[in-house]
Amino acid sequence: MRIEELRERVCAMYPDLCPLFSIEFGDGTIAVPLERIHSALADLKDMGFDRLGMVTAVDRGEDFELVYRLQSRTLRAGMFVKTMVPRSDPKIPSVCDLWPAANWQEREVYDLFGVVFEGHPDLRRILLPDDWVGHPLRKDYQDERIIRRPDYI
Amino acid sequence: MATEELTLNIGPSHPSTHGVCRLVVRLDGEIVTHVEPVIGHLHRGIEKIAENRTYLQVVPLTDRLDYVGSMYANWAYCRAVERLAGIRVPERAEYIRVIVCELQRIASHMMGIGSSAADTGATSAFLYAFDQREKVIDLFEALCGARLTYNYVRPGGVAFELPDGWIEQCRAFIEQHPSAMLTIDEFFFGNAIARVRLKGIGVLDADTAVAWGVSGPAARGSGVDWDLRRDDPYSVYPRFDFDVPLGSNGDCFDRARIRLWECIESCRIIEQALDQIEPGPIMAEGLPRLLAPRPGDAYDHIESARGSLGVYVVSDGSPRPYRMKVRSPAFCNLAVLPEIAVGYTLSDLLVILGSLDPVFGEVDR
Amino acid sequence: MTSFLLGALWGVVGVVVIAGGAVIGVWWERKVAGRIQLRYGPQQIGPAGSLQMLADVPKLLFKEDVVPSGADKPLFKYAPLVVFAPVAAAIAVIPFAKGWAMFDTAVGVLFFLAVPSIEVVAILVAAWAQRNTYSALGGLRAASQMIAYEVPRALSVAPLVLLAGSLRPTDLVAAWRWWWVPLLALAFLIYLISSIAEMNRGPFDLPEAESELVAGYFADYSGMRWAIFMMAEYGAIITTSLFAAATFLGAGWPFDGALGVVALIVKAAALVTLVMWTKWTLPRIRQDQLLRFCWTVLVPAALVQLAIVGVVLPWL
Amino acid sequence: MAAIDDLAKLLEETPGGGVVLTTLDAVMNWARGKSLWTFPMGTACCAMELIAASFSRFDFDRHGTIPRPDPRHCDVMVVAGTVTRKMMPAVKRIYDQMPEPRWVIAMGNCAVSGGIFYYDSYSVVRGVDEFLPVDVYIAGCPPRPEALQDAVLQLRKKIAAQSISPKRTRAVQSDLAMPSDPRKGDVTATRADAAGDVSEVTS
Repeated sequence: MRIEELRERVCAMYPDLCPLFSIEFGDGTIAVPLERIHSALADLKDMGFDRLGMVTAVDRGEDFELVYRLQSRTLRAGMFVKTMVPRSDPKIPSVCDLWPAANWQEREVYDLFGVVFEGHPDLRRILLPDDWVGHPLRKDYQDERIIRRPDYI
Repeated sequence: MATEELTLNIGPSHPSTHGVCRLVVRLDGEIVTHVEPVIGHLHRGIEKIAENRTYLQVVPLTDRLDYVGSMYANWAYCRAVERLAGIRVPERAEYIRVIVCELQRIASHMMGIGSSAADTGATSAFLYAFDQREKVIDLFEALCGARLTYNYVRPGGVAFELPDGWIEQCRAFIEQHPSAMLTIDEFFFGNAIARVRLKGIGVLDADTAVAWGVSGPAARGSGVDWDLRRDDPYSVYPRFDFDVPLGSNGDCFDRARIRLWECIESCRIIEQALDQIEPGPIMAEGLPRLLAPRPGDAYDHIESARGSLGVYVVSDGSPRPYRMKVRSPAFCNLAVLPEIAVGYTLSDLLVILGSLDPVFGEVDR
Repeated sequence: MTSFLLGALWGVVGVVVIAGGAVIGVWWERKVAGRIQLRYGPQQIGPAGSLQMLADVPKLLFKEDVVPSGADKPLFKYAPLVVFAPVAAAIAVIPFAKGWAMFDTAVGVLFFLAVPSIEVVAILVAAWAQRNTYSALGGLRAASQMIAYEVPRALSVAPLVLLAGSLRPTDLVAAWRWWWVPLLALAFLIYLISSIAEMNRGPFDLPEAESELVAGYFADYSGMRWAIFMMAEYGAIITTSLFAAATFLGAGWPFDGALGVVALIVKAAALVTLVMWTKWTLPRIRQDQLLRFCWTVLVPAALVQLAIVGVVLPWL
Repeated sequence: MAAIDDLAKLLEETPGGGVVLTTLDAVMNWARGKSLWTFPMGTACCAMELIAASFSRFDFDRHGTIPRPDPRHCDVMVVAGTVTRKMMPAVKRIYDQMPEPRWVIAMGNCAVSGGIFYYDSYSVVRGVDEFLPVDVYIAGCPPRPEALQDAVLQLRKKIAAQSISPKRTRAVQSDLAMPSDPRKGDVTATRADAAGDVSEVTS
């Protein structure tokens, strides 16, 4: 399915979010407000996006940008769903109930960014040891064990 | 009969965890009642390191992700960067990428089949498979000088031109490879003990596979007809004629044997690519010495030997990626292990783990 | 007194033969495995690496003797000896030539079947004494498997006893005729399979399965104590093969005297090679399948063979 | 280790025992060098080359070097690959499980120094010599199996200069100025805070 077609279908479903649907670098992206993220993802799943490709986060300073990559076998398309989570209170509903695949992915985001997924069945650190302090992929992560690379360029 | 459960810790260094995975297993007799994979023993923070490297300097890091199939991570990363920076890759480079990645698929699957064999105790079959892998590695060594970490696919093309005589060497390899595969098929998959060890073990049904995001041979063994080379075609794959082998039962036997057929299909693709390849440049022209794409984010995925390997790159306009995330298929495939291993015996558990073919460089990143 | 001294002498000879055979066996296994796996195996010491064990044995002898702190120390220390002794004892009744065995007794066949079974006790003790989950699992596997396979093993030897009309191994050799081989082919096969399972060799090496239990029942043994386990394993292969060569394959046939002993050893060596070949070719079977195979295939087949011999016997 | 220690002590105390001790040393060092069983502590990429080393093409069994999955049966631990902070206790523990005499080969840049992950990584231990006494270092990312072969030969040379008597080992090693294990004495002391020390020194 082409991206434009996808945009039409998404716009038909969410007329108010249509302006937030952007096409960049050949991929469709919809930015959803935090409070509607779970219902939007559930609707998209019903639309045919049966695979949750990945869940990740990007540290955007004041906020964390949560990025969901959806993939559909029936529509033969992929798209992003993004939402902003405030850094001061990083809480977002878990989508484990929609795709079990989110289980480990959300644990990873929790581990590396400290975003808390509410309703997650087993939210623990996954990659780092349980007693690790801090969330290393945050831009402000401090660790005296890191040796900074001298800047050559 | 009610018996006390036994908690057994497997790993992180165990002969058949294929790396540094730890499994905390609860056993009732020899039956697994609960299994929890503990990963992260090889978490090296590649995603964080990438934030302090230039776009070109990240390529060697991606080699170390999936160390059984380094070319894939190279390629997936380069595709994401090319998408972000709007680079058009010359056709010859695309062909070379397809050829090396299909060779890499063979090399990687040899490891997958071999370790499935080793898990069931057929060490010799592992050595036969590895012999084929060594032949592929010879080809790579002729190409880029490295046996394992190639750093060959670069943003904009590939690093080196094919050396003289390489195409003939490659043809010689793909000519003997299918028959070698059939020998392994007969020797290992035809064996009665291997059949009873693998058939009906670790059954993963198609719906569970999709819901858990399982991809690659692990999903195709369950009959999930999903192969990015065909369903989300990239590079020059639409020009080739090839089949996607599918399993039906979703057990260890199907998962392992599909890899074998995929190798034979890969030979077909390589043969066609070698026929079609034409002289030309191997690197995009006019590339700046220091890539600094405009702000934005791009994701691209390819079908690696383990499934759909995606790389997500965020740029803030500086010469370094603002964020790089690898959607690693092995990570998602491994997550399904607790679902499919319960109810089988301890011996089966390790076979099931092996049939998912995780590579911990990629799982932990 | 003289008989006691003679017994002691034979005991020493038996142990030396088994230990020496085990040392050669380990080298031979590495060469056989290498041959199967497209490689060479040991090469550096002696012709074709045949003296490799000259390096391995002193090294193991002088390794640190680790006793885990949680282990049951006396049991841990003496279990290897108990593993080795019955295997070495079994060689006493093997008829090396017509009418000659170290210990030619009227119940030799029973002795040969019964004495090595003591090993299972030793293995269980060793596995339990280590206080290690892997070895405990391995020990339990070993116990169930070795006890189960006693049955087809004993049944497979029964037709021989019927045909010869005696339990004395030398009588078996004397009574042997070439047509026993086709008649007892099934029994021979059952004997081989159940012996392989009995001595925990691949494809039935579940108790020490490398890919599952790391090293199974000897996981925590190091140095010489572990070497004794290995020696017992190879000793079991050798005695089993010697016994099979002597009784099923007619000992020194077609030769007599010294040449006959050579023929026996060649036959036994061929069987040892077959056992190793099996291990390095086949995948490992699972525990439940192993036991099911024993009770549903091997035992009925052995009974069928016994019945055939019983039917044929009156016409002989 | 008890038997051999007693033997060494006895020989040292006996007049003329030194001759026997020297001969015994020669025999033992030869035997130990020719029969180096490896524990394949493969953690990352180098593990592939470690596997290749014992397989058909490179066949380490030719040198009497075979991989054993059980640390109790091994003489030399080949740490092949990156060791992270989460993995470090496991590696240390497996090393502790190996019986004396034991050696360590650090295979690959990650095991030597952290390699490509030296800078900017928050979880990588910068070299296994932070917590293990390494005998031979092999550079390369990853080193070829031939390099591992060379490491085994180098280790043989090093073993040839050892003695079953601890006193003599020290004397021999200081005479020959062999690259000896730098932190053998204070393994426990370095383990906990080594990581912090190194980063302070280098940064």
